[in-house]
Amino acid sequence: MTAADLVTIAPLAAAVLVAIAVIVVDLAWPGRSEPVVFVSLAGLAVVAGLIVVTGATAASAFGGSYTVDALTTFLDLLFVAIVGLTIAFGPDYLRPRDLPLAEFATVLIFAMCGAMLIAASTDLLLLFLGLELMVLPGYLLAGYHKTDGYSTEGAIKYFLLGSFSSAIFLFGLAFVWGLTGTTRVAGVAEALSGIAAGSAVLSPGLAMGLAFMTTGVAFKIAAVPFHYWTPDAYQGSPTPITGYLSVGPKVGAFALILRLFVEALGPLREEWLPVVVVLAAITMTLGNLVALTQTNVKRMLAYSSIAHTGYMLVGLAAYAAGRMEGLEGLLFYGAAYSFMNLGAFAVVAALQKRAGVTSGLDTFAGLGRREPVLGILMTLFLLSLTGIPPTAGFFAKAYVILAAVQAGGGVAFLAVIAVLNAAAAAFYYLRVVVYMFMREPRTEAEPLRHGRLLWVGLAAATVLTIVFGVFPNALLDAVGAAARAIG
Amino acid sequence: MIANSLDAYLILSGLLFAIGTFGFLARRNAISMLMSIELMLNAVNLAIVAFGAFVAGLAENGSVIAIMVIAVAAAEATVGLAIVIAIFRNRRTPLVDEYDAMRR
Amino acid sequence: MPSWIPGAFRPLIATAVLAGIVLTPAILTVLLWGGDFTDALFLVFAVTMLVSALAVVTMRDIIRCGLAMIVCFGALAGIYLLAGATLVAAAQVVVYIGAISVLILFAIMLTETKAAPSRLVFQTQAGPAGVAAVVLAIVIAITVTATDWGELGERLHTATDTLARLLFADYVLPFEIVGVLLLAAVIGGVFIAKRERGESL
Amino acid sequence: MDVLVPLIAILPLAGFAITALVGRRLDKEAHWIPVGLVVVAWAISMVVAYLALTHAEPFGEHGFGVTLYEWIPAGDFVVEAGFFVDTLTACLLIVVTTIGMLVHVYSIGYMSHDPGYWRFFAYLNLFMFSMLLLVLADSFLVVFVAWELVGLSSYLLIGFWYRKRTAALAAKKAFIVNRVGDVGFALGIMLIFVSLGTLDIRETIERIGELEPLTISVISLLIFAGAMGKSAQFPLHVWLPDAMEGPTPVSALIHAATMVNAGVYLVARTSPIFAHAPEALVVVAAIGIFTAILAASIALTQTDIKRVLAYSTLSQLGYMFAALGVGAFTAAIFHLMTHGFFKGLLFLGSGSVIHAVHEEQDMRRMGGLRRKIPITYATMLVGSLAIAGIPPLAGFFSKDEILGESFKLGFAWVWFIGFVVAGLTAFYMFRLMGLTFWGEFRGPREVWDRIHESPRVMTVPLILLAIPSALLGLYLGLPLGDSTLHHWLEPVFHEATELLHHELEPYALFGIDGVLILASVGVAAVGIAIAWRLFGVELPGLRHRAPDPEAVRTLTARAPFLYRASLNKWWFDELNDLLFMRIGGRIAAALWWFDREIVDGIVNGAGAVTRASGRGLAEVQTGRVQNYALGIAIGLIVMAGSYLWIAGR
Amino acid sequence: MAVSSIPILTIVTFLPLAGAIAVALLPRSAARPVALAAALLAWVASLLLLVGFVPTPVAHRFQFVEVADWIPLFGIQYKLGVDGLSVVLVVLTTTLMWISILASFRPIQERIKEYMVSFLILEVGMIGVFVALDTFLFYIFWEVVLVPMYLIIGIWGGANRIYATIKFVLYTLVGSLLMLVAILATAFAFQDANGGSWVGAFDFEALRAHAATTGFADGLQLFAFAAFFLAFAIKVPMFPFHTWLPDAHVEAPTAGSVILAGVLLKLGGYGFIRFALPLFPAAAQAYAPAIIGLSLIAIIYGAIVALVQPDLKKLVAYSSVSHMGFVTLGIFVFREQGMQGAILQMVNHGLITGALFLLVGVIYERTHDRTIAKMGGLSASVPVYAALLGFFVFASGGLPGLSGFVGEFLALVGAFDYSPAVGAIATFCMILAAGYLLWMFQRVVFGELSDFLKGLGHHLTDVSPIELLTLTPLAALVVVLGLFPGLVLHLIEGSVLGALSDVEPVPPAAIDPVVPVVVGIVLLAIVAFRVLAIIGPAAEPAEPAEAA
Repeated sequence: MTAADLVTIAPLAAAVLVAIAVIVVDLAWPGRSEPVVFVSLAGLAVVAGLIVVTGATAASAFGGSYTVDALTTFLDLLFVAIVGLTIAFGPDYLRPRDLPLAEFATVLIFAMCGAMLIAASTDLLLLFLGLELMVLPGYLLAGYHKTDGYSTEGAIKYFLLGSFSSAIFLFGLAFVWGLTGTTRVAGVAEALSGIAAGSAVLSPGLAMGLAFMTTGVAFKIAAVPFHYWTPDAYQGSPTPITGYLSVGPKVGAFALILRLFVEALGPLREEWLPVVVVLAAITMTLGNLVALTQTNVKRMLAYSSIAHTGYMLVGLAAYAAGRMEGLEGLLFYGAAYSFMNLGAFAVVAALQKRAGVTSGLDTFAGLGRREPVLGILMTLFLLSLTGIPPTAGFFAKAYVILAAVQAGGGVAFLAVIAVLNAAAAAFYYLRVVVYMFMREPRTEAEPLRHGRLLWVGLAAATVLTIVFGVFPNALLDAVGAAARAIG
Repeated sequence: MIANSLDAYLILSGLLFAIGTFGFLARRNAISMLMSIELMLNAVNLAIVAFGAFVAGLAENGSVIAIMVIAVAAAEATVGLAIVIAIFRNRRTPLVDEYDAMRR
Repeated sequence: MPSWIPGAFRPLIATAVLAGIVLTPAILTVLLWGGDFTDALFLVFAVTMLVSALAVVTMRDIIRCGLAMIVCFGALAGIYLLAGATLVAAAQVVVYIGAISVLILFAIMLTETKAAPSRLVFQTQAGPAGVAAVVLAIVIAITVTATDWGELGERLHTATDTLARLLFADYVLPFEIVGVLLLAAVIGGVFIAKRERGESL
Repeated sequence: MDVLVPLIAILPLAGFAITALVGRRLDKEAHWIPVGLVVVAWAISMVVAYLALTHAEPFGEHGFGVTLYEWIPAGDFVVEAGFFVDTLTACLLIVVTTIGMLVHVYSIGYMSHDPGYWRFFAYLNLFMFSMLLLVLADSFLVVFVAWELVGLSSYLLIGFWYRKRTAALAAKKAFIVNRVGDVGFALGIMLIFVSLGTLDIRETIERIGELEPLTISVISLLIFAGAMGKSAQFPLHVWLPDAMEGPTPVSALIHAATMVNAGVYLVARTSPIFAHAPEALVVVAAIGIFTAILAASIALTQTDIKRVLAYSTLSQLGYMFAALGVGAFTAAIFHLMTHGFFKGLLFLGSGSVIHAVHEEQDMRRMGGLRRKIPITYATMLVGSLAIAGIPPLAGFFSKDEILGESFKLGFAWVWFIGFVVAGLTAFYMFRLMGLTFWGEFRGPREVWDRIHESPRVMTVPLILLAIPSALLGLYLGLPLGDSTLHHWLEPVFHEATELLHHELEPYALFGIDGVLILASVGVAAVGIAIAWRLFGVELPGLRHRAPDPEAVRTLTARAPFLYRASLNKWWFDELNDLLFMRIGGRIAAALWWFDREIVDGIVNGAGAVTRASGRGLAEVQTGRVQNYALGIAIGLIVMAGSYLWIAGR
Repeated sequence: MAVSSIPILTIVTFLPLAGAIAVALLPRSAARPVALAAALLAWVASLLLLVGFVPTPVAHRFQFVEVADWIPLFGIQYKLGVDGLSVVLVVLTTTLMWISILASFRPIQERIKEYMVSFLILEVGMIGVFVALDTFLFYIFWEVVLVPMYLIIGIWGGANRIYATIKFVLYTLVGSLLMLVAILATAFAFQDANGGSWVGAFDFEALRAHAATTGFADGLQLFAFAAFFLAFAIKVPMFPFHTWLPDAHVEAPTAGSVILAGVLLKLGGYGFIRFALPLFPAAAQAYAPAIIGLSLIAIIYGAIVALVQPDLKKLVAYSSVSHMGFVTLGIFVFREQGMQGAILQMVNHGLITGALFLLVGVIYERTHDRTIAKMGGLSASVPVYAALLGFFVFASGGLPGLSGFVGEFLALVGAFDYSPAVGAIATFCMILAAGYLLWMFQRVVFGELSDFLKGLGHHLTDVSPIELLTLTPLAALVVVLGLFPGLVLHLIEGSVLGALSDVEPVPPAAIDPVVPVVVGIVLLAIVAFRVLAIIGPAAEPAEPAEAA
């Protein structure tokens, strides 16, 4: 370990320290949320600053197993933003339910460390460890409302299936490692390039390893048919955490895909392309179709997040078919999706501030009249999720579709499936709007007072959702650079 | 001979993995399922050690990775058992197939 | 086990049968195919491991399952030794048998209810599950045998000092990460598992 | 002249606009502006007509045109709104403005008690504008505009008493049936444009010879289709009798004297086109003469006084088309003019009668009115004699010219049918006279006591119309065979007549022509005589004769089918009802069902299938972890299989 | 002139947005006047545009062009510009907009702020569609239209509004999203052909130049045109994509219907002329016979179905299907007259149908009913209303002298030139139009006052001054454009030439579309007739026999 190595991993190290600091602060002032919020958010700001500083120069540390490049920087910032927003949305939901904020923030930041590690890893072992560090806190967060049957039920489903898939993933990883003889991403790619060049064949062992890894990763991103955990875990989890789960681990898993499939297994993309195409098609379709029938908004958003996985996979497929735009679109989609989906869940969480309020569609009846601002913001997020301009969601969708069209062939067909799905999706997103604006409220409950932090977070999500839709240039540059770093 | 062939180790690993899978799919008790997962992780470890033993240049790496996997398994077990205990408090049963309040 | 056998003999008979199952392949290999002692030992460990693994997933009494798992892990440690991974074998014994298994046994005790053992061991889908597992095993086996593993070196013994150097040089980052992972698991796990005030277990 | 000619049309338009906007406030004084403007327009058109007929500058031989502005400039489709006056136009102007003016005046009295007084005059002015635009327009498309506008005014006026359901229905029927013809006309216009690239009437006529004969025939028939609608020729004749639901002045002006002549005018105007397509002309003749006899046969038995006149109008229009069809264009226009006056007279007279007997139109409840309303009686007698073709009244000259020319131009069948119709005409007109004016009053006593002659504002127009009805033939139709009207219209019809190779035999009063005259006068006399025999007569100088209902009954019993057919108007209304209301309505309802259940059903079905499949797929989510895990395991196996397959490729 | 030196198009487009923001921020009581002021300002600005516009009979010449880089990475620009077609439609939009807002003053009492904001945003989208010269920008405006309309129908609509509005949105979205794919595919094809440079890939003028010179590949053209077609055909709407329209119209509030019919349906026609034809001429030519066939069906079918509608709004809605059939027919015969007629018909339909919806709204305001059967005798009690209704009914029926006629006739001339049979079938609609309109008019206006209306007593008042203020400008325009269609025709000459410059006026295809259409209609009628006979009696009793 050298000093340069330490500098390179400074953001990650800082994040770990922030996590520890939060728990320490909680020990110092037990049960107080303000210090926790302050330390965690300030810490995250520091982490973000460090990310920007270290990201200025591409670097590689720990013998090439840890890399800082444009992709790392982009993803790290995204993770910090996701976690920051989640922490902002947390207190309003947790406090009425007597749930502590400290453990929430700590565990969340640990999960962020995992995601950041994935983004920076160029080593199979580190990738696996990063994945575990990201998902294990996820299981805990899902069960965070430990006295609630739904929360724990979701958590145990998530945990059991997640561990199952981790084992599967690891089994595949072992085979690939055994066959390529190295854990370094670059080394794996080099070893496999012979197969891509046609000078060697894809051995059955490698194929099986690929299959196991694909399955494991598909599970993490909630691709059909490995998506079963998603609705139950999302519905059960405390709502701000659902918001986090729907974006954090998903984007993290996509980061894993970028490092693993795009970089390490990039030479084999001809082989995994057809699989991704099929996965994308059925993921989009099933997610949307089942979402149509949901009456619980959280569950509906869970299925919709499955569908969004499908759209992102379209970008991946386009990349595999030879278009860099696919990768850029995937990254753009990830960023846009993060903010709009977090925003949508934040509104759901805000409504559930009063303990006992369900996330059923009825909760939204007349919201546009009771709390117009929340109603309008929710409409904006839902429109963005639908893909209506001028929102980030629209541009993201257009981006992956453009890439798919460019890729041609079967991938272009995915573009058509994607837009038909988007049209179907409009039905269930707009149904929420129907409830908010076109139905009368069921109860004449007093409007809730929401915390300032929630408003700040919502404002941030809103601004980003709009800005990425109207002036996406900065984000475009960022995803372009990030994609070039690995493409 | 047998003990000297990579195939034997890997097949053994595969069998263990399959047994773990079966247990995971078939058992009702959450802890049984957890144990099945441990079996699967051990199967992976077996494969890793086998590769380390037989593929030139991987020996030490294999061992290190295997140890890491053991540590991960420990962490997983911690988390898993914590969740099992939490849900047991809520539901008073360790039988996972009765946790179906959320569906469709 | 048939009911006409007197209770006292039962453990004896079971042990004998198990020993037969475990030892027969080893003996047969040595005698018929000219295997050496390592082969025999490997087979003994392997069969023990598989049988106990099967026991883990099939036995009714979950405490026995846990004990079978300890046996299984022990056999596996033996295989690791045969494969020359001494340190892994040690870790297997310490971490798994020493820590995880005990943890699991504790959990079993905590969650055991009177009603549980009398109920069905298996899901209704045990049949399909078995088929899936068998297919999976077959697929893996066929794949493994069909794969050309390239230039295979001699079976090597891992030098522990090299390993230690690796662990603290090349693998320092993973090592640290594992530490963070365990820390996170513990912090979260404690929170989730700990009792709320006024709540019975 | 550039100002005067447009002014003829624009004055009534101004009258319409002003009355429509402020008429309500003027109440009973509302007539001054519209009537005044129409009188001015009449005066101007008289001047214009005089100048045009005397070929004075700027009219000359071939007329004078004035362009207002470019109406539709769509690439090479350019339509200019312009007016054109030649001798044919002049003839029409005389008829339209004169009768129009008289009807306006008459209406002051006739409508005086109606709450919609101002509205009526507004509509009348709108009609005058439309009709004058129609005869003055120099482009087919502008003619079409006017064509539809007269349809609109006719719609408004028929439906004037909108509270009456029958009136509203009749108005609608008139408009829609007219539209059927209009479609033909519109298609004709399109065909003209597509083939010639112009819609100017004169240019079209000049260049029509460039086209294929077939195209010309099609154009001719399409134009004739339009004419059939407006002039109510079979089978589009059904609207005209119903149109009698409108106020009587309207019937006189629109449905007797002017609008229904528009078709005749149009065919005459485009006579060179028809002359290039003789086959089309035969169709015109056939339909015309068939309508003539069909309508006459119906008129025999109708009891509503206005309906008799309406069918009579149909019949006379049929004559005109027959004349056009055989190539006797001048004769057609001649009859148009004379018919305009005497039929206008008859309608206004019938209006006076109806007014007198308190809005009763059924002749079975009239009789003996001669004594109560002498001026009306006298003028109507003139009209009846004129239409029956008794010399030297106007109708004699024009009808005789039609019949004579048909025969001489080789259309003996036309002549023969026309000859029969002449007899029928005389019969039903004197049936009408007998039932109305002679014999005993058959209505309620109290009505009889209060019957009195109409006010001067109504009787004066009657008298003024009676004069041309009696004398116009003498003025225009003499000398026989080389009449004034021939000289007037010679420049217009010269080309068509030349084309049809009609070397007119010299007129032979003491030859064939004289025989034909005798024949037609004879048949008219027979018709009148039979009418007198059956329905009575009370004329000075003749033996008074009482009606003979018994004879009527015997006669009708002898030919029950014919009688019923006539009485039921050959069941055309029933046929239309069946075709368009029952079957058409069913088809429309069926299509709507198709739209809701099939077209929209597919849309909703797609939605329903989508949601149902979503619901089905949601069933996979059982809530049980092991099921999920099994799914994942199966997915894993499939995944491994596909990768192995990919690897093995 | 000063008009050309300021970014007038941006001002026209975004003035309503400023208005929307102002309405949102100001108190509720200010919503009506501020919204009206914003709409009027936009209207005035658009009139300035009209004044400053120099009509030139030259193809593809845009004026007031504003260009700014927007997303340079893909060559996406903020590019606005107008030709005659755009100007006409922009002015139509702004005119109908203030009329609609004025017409909403009284009927809309609930959530007036949201309502006005929705309307003003709707206006932004609609104007934007007409002035965007960048395909991406065009698409964005296209979608922006969707949401406010969704809310307008869904919040302020009738009883079944949610079904209607969701149907509207989903239907439209299916088409437009496929269009997005086509836009992207086209851009990519352009980029590919230009050595990988995105510059101009979304620029309409660059794309058109490319289409005119090199041309897009046939396969792409066929796909992209089909996608554009679907989007536009749904908007127009063409048979068989029309079923959202009656529902949307029936449920929408009056002003919503006005805008829906007046402007939204025109987006489709505009799209065909502006984008589909110039960019994919070969495909347009290949598909033209089929589209002409569908147009014919729409014309006849819409009219026949309108005959039996029991609801005033539905009747007008189906008449829209029929009338818009003339638009597509006129466009796809590729004749100058046809195209000009189509454009004119769009304008006229906007004015006339807009007015008809306003009139239906007037009566609905008083009776809360639109069932034709319950009406009757309005002429006696509300004469001004009856007169206005009559005026617009005849205008809608294509009475010459009023604006409806010229457009329809020009479209028919184009169709006739293409194939006389096509022209004849389309012309036949004149009869049907007279049929359904007059039948409705007779039942509503003539006769004795119906019992239902009698029951309303003094609530049945004649048109109010505000209502008169909304209707008279439309009536005036209908008369003026009927007498002087040249006003519009001169403006659009260049656009028409532009749209037709790359397609050849082909003679009818080997299979005359008339044959399948006629056969289709007949078969369909027979089948439907049969099915109906089996499943039960006719849904609607036909009109009782005519006067004896």
